[in-house]
Parts: sequence; structure tokens; C-alpha cells
Amino acid sequence: MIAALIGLPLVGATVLLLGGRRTNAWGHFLAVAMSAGSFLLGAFLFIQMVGKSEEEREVGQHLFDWIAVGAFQIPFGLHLDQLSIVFVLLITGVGTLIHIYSIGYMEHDPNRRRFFAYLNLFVAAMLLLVLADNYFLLYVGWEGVGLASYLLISFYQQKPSAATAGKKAFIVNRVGDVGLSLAIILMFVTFGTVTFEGVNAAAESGSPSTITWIGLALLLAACGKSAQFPLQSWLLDAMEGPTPVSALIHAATMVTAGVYLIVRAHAIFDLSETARTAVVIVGAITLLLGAFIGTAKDDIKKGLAGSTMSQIGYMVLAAGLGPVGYVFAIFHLLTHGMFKAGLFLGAGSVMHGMHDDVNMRHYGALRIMMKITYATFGLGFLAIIGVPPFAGFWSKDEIIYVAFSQSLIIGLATLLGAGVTAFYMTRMMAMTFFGEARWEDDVHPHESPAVMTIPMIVLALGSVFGGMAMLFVGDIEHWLEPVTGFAKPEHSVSHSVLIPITLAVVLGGALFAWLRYGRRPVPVVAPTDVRFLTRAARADAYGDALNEAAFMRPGQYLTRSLTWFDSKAIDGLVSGLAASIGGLSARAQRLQNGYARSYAVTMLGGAVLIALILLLVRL
Amino acid sequence: MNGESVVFWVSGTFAVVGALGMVVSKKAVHSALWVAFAMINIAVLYFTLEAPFLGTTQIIVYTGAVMMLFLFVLMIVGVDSSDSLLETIKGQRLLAALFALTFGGVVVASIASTLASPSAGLAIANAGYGGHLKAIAYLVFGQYLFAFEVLSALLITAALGAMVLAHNERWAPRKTQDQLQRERTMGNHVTPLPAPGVMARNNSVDTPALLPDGSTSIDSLPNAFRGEGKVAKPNSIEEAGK
Amino acid sequence: MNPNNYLILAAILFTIGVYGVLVRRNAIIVFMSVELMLNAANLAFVAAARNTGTLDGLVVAFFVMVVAAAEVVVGLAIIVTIFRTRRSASIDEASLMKY
Amino acid sequence: MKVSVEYQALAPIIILLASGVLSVLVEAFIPRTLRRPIQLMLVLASIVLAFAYVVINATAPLAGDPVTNGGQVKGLRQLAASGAVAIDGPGMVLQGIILLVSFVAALLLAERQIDPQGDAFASRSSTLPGSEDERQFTAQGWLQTEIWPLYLFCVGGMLLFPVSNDFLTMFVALEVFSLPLYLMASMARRRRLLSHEAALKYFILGAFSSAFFLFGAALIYAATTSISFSTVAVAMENSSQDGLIIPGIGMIAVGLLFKVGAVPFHQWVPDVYQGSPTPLTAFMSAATKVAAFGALLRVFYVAFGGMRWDWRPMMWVIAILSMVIGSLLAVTQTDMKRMLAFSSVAHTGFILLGVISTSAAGLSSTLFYLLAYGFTSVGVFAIVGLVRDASGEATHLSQWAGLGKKSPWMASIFALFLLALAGIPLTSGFTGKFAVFTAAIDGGATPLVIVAVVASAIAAFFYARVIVLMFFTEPPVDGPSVVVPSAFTTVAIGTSAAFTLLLGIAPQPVLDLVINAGLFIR
Repeated sequence: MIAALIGLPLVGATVLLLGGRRTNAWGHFLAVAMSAGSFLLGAFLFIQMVGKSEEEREVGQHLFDWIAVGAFQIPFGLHLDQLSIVFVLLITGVGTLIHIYSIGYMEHDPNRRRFFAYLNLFVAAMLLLVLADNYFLLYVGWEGVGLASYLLISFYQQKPSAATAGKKAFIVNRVGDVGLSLAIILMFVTFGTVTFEGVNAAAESGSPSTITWIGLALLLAACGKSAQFPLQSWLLDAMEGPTPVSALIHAATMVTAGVYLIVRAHAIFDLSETARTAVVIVGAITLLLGAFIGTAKDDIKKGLAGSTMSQIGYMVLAAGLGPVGYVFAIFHLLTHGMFKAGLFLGAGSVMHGMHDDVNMRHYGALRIMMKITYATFGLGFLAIIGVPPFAGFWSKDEIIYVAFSQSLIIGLATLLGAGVTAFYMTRMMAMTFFGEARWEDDVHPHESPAVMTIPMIVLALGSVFGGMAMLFVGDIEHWLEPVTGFAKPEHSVSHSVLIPITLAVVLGGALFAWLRYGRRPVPVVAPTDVRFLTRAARADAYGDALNEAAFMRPGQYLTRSLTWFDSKAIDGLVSGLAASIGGLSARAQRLQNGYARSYAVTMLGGAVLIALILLLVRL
Repeated sequence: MNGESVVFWVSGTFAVVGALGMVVSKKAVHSALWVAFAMINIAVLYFTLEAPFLGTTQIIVYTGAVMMLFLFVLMIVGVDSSDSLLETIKGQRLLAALFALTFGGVVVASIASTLASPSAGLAIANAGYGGHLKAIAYLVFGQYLFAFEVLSALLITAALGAMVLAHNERWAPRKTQDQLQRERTMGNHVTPLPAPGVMARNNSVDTPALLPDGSTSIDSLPNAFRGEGKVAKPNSIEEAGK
Repeated sequence: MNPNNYLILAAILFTIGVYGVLVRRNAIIVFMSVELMLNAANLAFVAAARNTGTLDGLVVAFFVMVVAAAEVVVGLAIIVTIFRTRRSASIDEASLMKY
Repeated sequence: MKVSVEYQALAPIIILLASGVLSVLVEAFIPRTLRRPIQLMLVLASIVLAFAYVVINATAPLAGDPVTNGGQVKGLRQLAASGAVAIDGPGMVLQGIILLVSFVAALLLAERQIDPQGDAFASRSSTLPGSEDERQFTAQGWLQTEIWPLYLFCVGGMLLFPVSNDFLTMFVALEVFSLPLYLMASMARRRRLLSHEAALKYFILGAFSSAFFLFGAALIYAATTSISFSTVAVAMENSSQDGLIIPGIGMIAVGLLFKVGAVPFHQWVPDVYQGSPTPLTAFMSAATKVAAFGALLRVFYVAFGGMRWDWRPMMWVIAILSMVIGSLLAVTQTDMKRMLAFSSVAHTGFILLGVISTSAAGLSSTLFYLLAYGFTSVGVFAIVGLVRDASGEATHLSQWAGLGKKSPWMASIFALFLLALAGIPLTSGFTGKFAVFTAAIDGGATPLVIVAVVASAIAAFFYARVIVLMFFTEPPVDGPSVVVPSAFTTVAIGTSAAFTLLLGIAPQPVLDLVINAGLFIR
């Protein structure tokens, strides 16, 4: 039953990939059907689970033994509990909506079948990731989503920037994967098992330093997948992929895998203060960093990408706070999944109407032409900045509340983040939907077809009611408690004090943005006399020329990174790494000069090396 | 200084001289002769090491067969061909000398630092089997029988390999005397085919003869050497002659 | 006399052989140098046999001679083949494949 | 003195070598047109028979002096041929792997449909490239059937190499499988200059390294009075002659590390892999590695087992160099065969992790890795041989662009092999890497494993690059195509792919097998 959740989209992907052109005509419907079938199955399992008592809710499905060597057992097993099921619903639910949306969005793309195959593949891999009952299988899913994401980012392969972006995502993610594989091997060696159950039970027995190392390795993995500082740089470039992909993978689901991993491995983090602190610091830095990036972007998708980083920063931070935060990390993850997917789809709809122009300076006054998009985007906007009673308010407010209970500085950081979020989201709203029209001459904005707007409407409804539904109807705190544990924060500030303050900060941010961008006319070309950051941002507008140059000189493409804040150092490190590996390789290649005698010299050198080492050891 | 020492120092020195001679000789044939010299001296050392059987085998197999094979191939390649000792790979000679000295130094120093127990001699071991030759025979056909048998595979491989790479079969039936006669009298070449350019400039049979106009005659070469672009151009032969 | 002197002599001959492989360009001479290395190893075996009073070293040396003969046949066949196509026995000219 | 030859224990080796002799006779007495089918039958039959004997030996009731392993050891465990050969669990597993891989590789060698002119070998190796003779022989469809006796001798030598129990037998086995390889490497049908060059380099450097091996053995013999591994191991424990033992170990290591292709003894690998006929490359990359690692394991576990604290640091350095340099150099390769060759160097480094563990787990994980890598490697080169244009194989990376669109099946299987080489889960490569890494951490080599994980990350990049190239690039206008092979190659690729998947998804039976193989006997 659980396996069928994964099986359906996997079958879809296989049929589409191997079916060839024969499936062009109906392939996308099959993909939607498989995804929807998976969702219905998930919903069925969910209802079944609700009907059970708390102890019986966790069910496993043992498929077969993968590796069993003496004491080392790696079952190939799936496992569905309260945490997995909410992810299943999010992935399949949002996934299905985005599948539907893509029918319209990709209508004219010659490679639509392949696109849907990859989407299905992604859904299958992501489901495997959250349904695995051990770290190994999780790793399989983890690699799977990485692969699907890589394939989808470089989907517009004819664009060099897309290819480069795919490569960058791949490299950065490999860094994270190194963390995960090390963590798994360490767990294996320390506990002799890698099942969640086994590790949770045995975690106490590990030495504190080992536990901390495992935790840090897991954090590295989470940083890679969830675009957290210092491995955040790939996410902005990943926006080269088709917009539905950005919505599904780079906003709602895959990038949250890091949060899932941390919450899933809570037994490790519960035991290591150091690892938890590291998680909180990473989360805090990323949430501010992402928000600031968002303020400087004219590209609507990149603005949203910065925002995604920032929101995931909130989740990671919450997850790092321990039992008081796990639940809210997941809660925010779920609400964010809905409203951010909605925002991205809205952005896609706007692009659809604007001839794929992503520059917000060319938008303006779109509320008149694209009423549905305006309405759904607006609801998502209200949700993300945290206006009550929209979804984001409930979850974000809880995180701010918990953060203040742990540390004043962390609390202030979350509060500041909320203000900045309000600022850039208002700026985005204002530049896109308000003001006067700044369209290019040949652009005729129009509303998207129903197949695209309906998913947007559904997600908008989620942005409005999702938070309340989960908090008051679903009682998410106690729903997840058996898996993650839950603790009420001890508090000096009460909700009644904090909520007005938060709202004031949010409104301040929004107002400031409105004054700057809503009331004043927005120049079509960003003014050149302003700060460095604007110049850098403007470079994105001439993406094509720059991308060309970037492709020629891979080392330079990162320098077009937007603000002084998007830590050039880190980006430079990644590209520098790639470049220096290439350079090193080219240099080492010189040794392979084709002369047998030269090879013999190398061998003799090796013999000398061996002899010297052997003698040194003897000394 | 006993007799053994004398032989060791003399023959040992000669062996090293022979080895060095091989490395520094410009002409390949000289190198081959130097190696043969070194090998004979090693054979002498075998005699002093109570291994007359091996000493004899060394002379028969190495200097007799192996080195002759080398010389034979050298004749094919051209006995005159002398090597330029100028190094063309950058840094090769320096690195080679450096590594070889370090390597040799480490190994020699390492051996020299080992405390040597007095030589046990082979008398007891030989006596156990009733004589030196018997002893070796017992070991070859006893304890090391399997390796010995497997060696035959090696020899077959070698023979087969040499044949595959060197022996050419016919792709057309052999011509009868009648055909040959007809070709000779009725074909384009009434006279015999020109001889290779062995006498002219070079001493290898793969050198084509030069025609009066300075071009080469493909007919002067055996079939096996008539590859595309493999035949030497007149210019290159002149250069080689200089 | 120190019985290890033979081993040292063998090591010296071996090193000279190694050096010959590294610096000579004529494939045949390179190959002769390898033969010299094998001879040096043989000398070491024979010397060690007497030092230790066992006969296995002699058998090894004997077998190595056979192996070396086979190796020479194959090696020279390859060298001759190359010579016939390239008209050169220089080992450096066989360097089309690199990097 | 009684000469003992345990025919049953030695049967696999004897069968192969005897068939080799028979095969030579076939060359001598059977008409040319009949040779190929007869030779092929002979080769396949003898490999199958030898494999059957390995299985029989491995499952036979206990005989001789058993090495107990939890009381579940079965099969022969004995010294054979007066102690010159050690037939034991790991030895038989290695023989089994070599035979399986050789069978698949033999199918590739037999392929005649890929190249319109015949198989992968020159019609007559003795003809000059480009000569009239060559044209005539090719036009008349001659085949160099002498490769089959060479192949049989080669496999026979490989079977002996990892089970030899003294330095003499090991040296002879080394030469027995090396000489045919040198010869076959020189016999490619196309690009014969490269093929000759590969043979020359392989031969010169191979002879160079085997001289090192031999001198090392002489020094060990001088120090321990014996060339038998069992005696050497005992004598080393209480020998005072470190001055001979240490250089001896080092020089033997040079000889064996050359054969496995470890840095800095790796430089022949790319050149030889590129220049040799591709089916032979497939065979070499898999079988040679298995045989050579088998011998390396035996020498360093049995003979030098007591000295492991001395040689492990050296192996550390070699392993790190192999992993890093292999992965690094593969990144900038533009030729498919060379890229795979460097990746094979990197894999040598990974396998060395298992050797370094010097434990039962290290041994069994190395065996598993060898099996997994062997099949993947054969498969990957088999497919390389299929991509051709008018002038022969198209090995330049740029020519592989868009192959996924032209022949999605072949490209998908190739991608599977690449993923396995990269160590992605659910393929054999992952299970193998995991087993080896775990053994290494258990053996106290955690830093090495970290290097290995980083090297795999680099390696994943160039494997992924090929996948992207195949599936995401537009095919060039006049690019090569994937030739439809005959049943031989299809079966070979299918088998390799099946093993690659099977060892990834359900590795349990094979893991049980290698664990139950137990330890080397002394």
C-alpha cells in the first residue's frame, strides 16, 4: 500500500521516458493521473491513520532485506507515520496541482513529455525520501530528487545559463551529499544500524563527540539540499528551470528535505547542544541573508527564490531549537509549501502573460489585466508576510515566539526577518500589479487559461485557510508529538505582547516599501547612479549577453551575483573549486606526456616514495 | 683475500663496467655486446656461488640465445643506427639520475646495514639430494613442478606471439613456374626487379632503391614493406646519411 | 668477505638497468636494460641461495631465465612490428597517445 | 620425495591451459574457415567447465585442514601442487569472478557484426598498416584466430595468479597472463599505430615492473630463506634482517601496484586502454584488475600480514594518490576510453581501502567490489565499442552528444553503468563502495574514507557530464550511431547490466558468499 504511493509516479515516469514519441499525445495526462492517484492514496491513508489510536498510527512496510551482514542490517523498508503522512499530502497535493498547471504552462514546449516524466520521477523520489524507514533509503531518495532537480533545472538545455545552473546545483549539492554519506557511514559504524528506529534507540550510546560529528554532517547535508548558508548559492541560479519546477521543487518540496532530515534525526540533535547551536546559527544567517537578497532583485523569480531561502531559514532555525521548535518547523514548512507554490505559480502566470519577461521593472498595473493572478498572488502575499489570519501568520508567529523564548538575539533576528520579508514582498506586489504600465511595446498581458488559474486558486485557498485548519482542526502540535516530541516553551514574553510587535514590524516594512515603490514611479531601467547593488542587479536584465560570457568563462558567472550580501566569497568558492579542479587536472595532465620513459620515471619516483615511507615508518 | 673475493671484485667490477657500457654506448650493437660481457661476468659469479648449473645456463641462454636474438633484431633494424644521447624530454635525465641515485642509495644502504650471517653454503643442501644437479632436478620436477609446467604455456605463447606478429601468410595461391615465367617475359618488367637500396645509403632492407631521377622505386622493396606512406622519401634518406 | 656484497652488487646492477630504461631512447636498448634488471635479480637469488643454504633461489633463477627468454621473444616481436610501420625503433616516437 | 599434484583443486587452471594447447593445435591443423567457430566453442566450453570445477571445489565437503569460520565453511581449503598453490575460499571466489568476467569478455571478443570488416582484431597482425597485403587479407575476410589460444593462456594465468602461494609461481603466472595481453593489445583492426604503441608501452613498463617484483622477491628470500608465503610470514616475525625485508616489500609492492594500476604506477593505463582493441580493454580493465588485486591481497595478507603496521602507511599514500589523481585527471579527458581509464585508476584507490583494512571485512568487501566493478567495467567498454562512425569507433566525448535521442536503450544502460561507477545507490557500485568504506572505517582509516567520499564526489561530476551529454545535447549532424550488435555483445551487455542492478538491489547472496569465503590459508 505504501509502496504504491511511490510506485504510481515511478510507473508514470518509466512509461513516459521509455515510451518515446508514442506517448506524446497523452503523456501529460498520464503523469497527472499518476500524481493524483498517489495523492488520493495518500489521503486515504491519512484518513485511515486519523481513525486509529495514537499508538497504532505508525505503520511500516518491509519490502525485503537489502543488505544483511552479520549485525549490520539494512532493510529495504518503508514507514509511514504522522510526520511522513503530512509530507506525502504536501508533495502529492501540491505536486498534482503543479502537474495540472504545467499542462497549460508547457503547452507549447516540444519536450513536454520529458518534462512530465521528470516531474513524476521527482515526485516518486521525494516520496521515497520521506517514506524510507532508514537513512540509506532516504539517501536513495535524496540522490533521486537531486537527479530530478538537476534534470529539470537544465531542462531548457539550449540556454547555456540553464546548463551552467544545473551544473552549479549539482556541484553544490554534491558537497551536501558528502555530509550525508559521511553521516550515514558514521552512524553505521557507531550504532551498527541505520534504521530510524535503531538509531533513535541507540543514539544515547554514542559518544558525545561522535554524535556531534554526525549532527554536523547531517547539517551539511541539509545545507546543501535546502540552500542554507553557506551552500545557498545554487538556488538562485536554479530559477533557470521552468517556473512550475521552481514552484514544486525549489519552493515547496525538495528544498525542505533538509528540514525533514533534521527533524527526522531529532534523536541525534537532541543529544548534541553543539550541533543544535550550529543549526540555529545557520538558520538565522540564512533567513536574514535570503530576505536581503529578496529586496534587491528585479527578477521576480529570483526575488521569490531569495524569499524561499529566507523562509527555509526560519524552518531550520526552528528545527535547531529542539523539541520546542520541531513541530513549528514542520508547520511552517507546510504553510510555506502552499503559499510559496501559489506565489511561484502566480509569477509563472505573470511571465506567461508577459512573454516570459521576468524583469519586474517591465511590469506594472497588471492587476487590471490579470485579475485572478492578482487575487491569488495577493492572498499568497498576505500569507507570507504574516497577516492574520492567513496561513503564514500562524506558523511564523509561532517560530518568532519560540525563538524569543530561547534567545533574545535569535528572536530579534526572526523579527527583523519578518520586517524585511514584508518589505520585499510589498515591493514585488507594487512593482508587478500596481503603478503604471511599463510594458515593452509588443507585450500584451492577458490572463492565463483555466488549467493554470485553477491550481492557483486552490493554493490561494490553502494560503488563507491552511494555517487555521492545521492549527485548530488538525491540532498539528499533538499530531506530530509522537514522532518529534513537543515541549511548551517557557516564556518571558507572552503571545499577546509579541503579536502586536510583530505586526507592527511587518506593517512598517510593508509601508516603507509601498512608499518607495507603490507611490513613486518605478524607472524602467534601474538608475545607474545608485549603489553598487543596483548595478549588479541590473546586470540580470541583460541576462543573455552576460550568460554567454559566463559560459565562456565559468569562473566569472558568479560575479554577476546580485548584492553585496550574496556573499561573493561563498559563490567564488564554489566556482573556484570547480575551476581549480579543472586547472589542477589540466596541470596534472601534463605529466601524462605520452613518453613511456617518462612513465618509467614516474614509476621509479613511486618506488622511491614507497621505499622512503616504509623506512620512515620503521624509524 | 681469498680466491672468491678476487673473483668477486674482478668479475663484479667487470659486470658493472659492462652495464655502464650498455647505458653509455651510442651504438645499439655496442650496447648489446656490453650487456653480453656483463652477463658472462655474472655467469662467472654464479660459478663462485656454487651454482655451476646456473652459470652454464646463463651463458647458454643469455649470452648464447637471448643476446643473439637481440643482435639479430638489431640487424633488422639497422646495425648502424646510432642513438643520439641528447635528451629530448625536459627534465628526464635529471629526474632519472636523481631517482635512480636515491633508489639505488636507499636499497644499497639498506642491504649494507643488515647484519650478514656467514654464508651457509650449499654443500649440505646439495648433499640432501645427492648432488647439485640432482638437487635442482628434484626441485624443478618436484616442489616447483606446477610452475615448471605452466612455464610451457609461456613458451607456447611466445612462439605463437612471434609468429602472429611476424609470419605472413599468403592471400593468393603461390604462383607456378609457368606464371612466373609469363610475368617475367610478358609483363612490364623484363629485367629483374631493382634491388633494395641496401648498398646505396643504408644497410636495412626496408630502404628503397633510388631511381636516376632521385625518386624511390617501390618495386625494390619486399611486399611486406610496401605500406602506405611507410616508404622512406629520398630526402629523409639523404638526411639520415649525413 | 661479507656475503651481502653480492646483494649489493646486484642492487647496483639493477639500478644501472633502471637508469638505462629511463635514459635510452632505442627500444631495443631499453629492453636490454630490463634484461639486465632481471639478471641482477637472478644474481640476488643465487647469492641468497648460498647465503641461506637453500636451493629454491637457484630454481627461481633458472625459471627466470626461461621466462626472460619468452619475454624477449614477445618483446622483440612487438618492437620489430613497430619498426616496420614507423621505420624507427625509438621508444619516444611511440607517443601519439597522451594527456 | 613424493610429487603431489591435486588435480581436482587445480582443475580450473589446468583446464584453461590445456585448452590453450588444444587451441594451438586447432590453429595448426584445422582449415582456416572452420577455426573461428571451433575456437569459440573451445573457449566458452573450457571457461564453463572451469567455472563448474570452481563451484564443485567451493561446495565440496571439507577436506584437508579447514580454516574454521563460524563452523559454516564448505569446500576445499588446501595447499596444492606441493604447496605452490593455495586453493582457499577467497582464492576460489577470485577464480570464479575471473571466469565469469572472462566469459562475458569472450563474447565481446567474438563479436563480428559491429565492424563491417570483421572482429576487433586485425585480419593479419603481421601485415603493415595500410599495405596492399592488409587490404587483401581484410577483403578476403581473414580473421586472426590466434587470439583464442592467447586468450586461454591469459585466463589460465589469471586463474593461477591470485592462488599462487610462492613468489616463483606468482611470477610465472604474472608473465603467463601478461605476455598474451601485450600481444593482443597490439592487434587492433583499426588505428593500428595506436594499438602498436599501446602494446609497446604496456610491454616495456610491464617488464620494468615485473623486474622490480622479482628483485623484491629475491630480497625477501634472502631475508627469510624461503619463497613460500607461508614460510615467509613465519620467518618475517622473527627476522632481524629488516634491511632486506623493507626494500623487498617495497619492490614487490611496485610490481603488484603496477598491475592494478595505482598512482604513481598508473600512467600506462589510459594509453593502453585507449590503444587496445575495445573488447580487450573491457577484458583487461575487469579481469586484470581482479587477478592483480587477488595477488596483492594474498601477498600482503598472507606473506606480509605480520608487517601490516609497516606497509599500511605506504598503502594509505598510494590509495589517496590513486583516488585523487584518478578522479582529477578524468575530469578533463575528452576521449571516452581515456576517461574510463582514469576512472579505473580512481577505483583502484577505492579498492585499496579494502586492502588497507587488513581484516576479514576488508577482504570480503574487496572481493565484492571486484565482482561489482568487473561487470560494470566490462559492460561500459562493451558499449563504448558500439558507438561508431565510418572510420571506426567514435570515442571522442563530443561525438557522444545526443546519443540518448538516437538510441535511448543503449544510452540508458550506459547511464546505468556510469551511475554504478559513480556509486549511486541501488547499483552495484554503491554497495561495493559502502562495504569497502565501512571496512576501512572499522580498520581505523577514517581520514582515508573522507578523502574517498570527496573523490567520489568529484568523480560523480564527470560521470554525470557524460549522461548530460548523451541526453541533453543535440546530436551533431553527421555524428556516429550506435551499431546494432549480434547476440554475443547483446548477451554480454545484458549480463553486465543485470549484475550491476542485481548487486545494487539485492546484494545479499553475494555478500554472504564473499563473507563465507573466509580467510586466506597459509
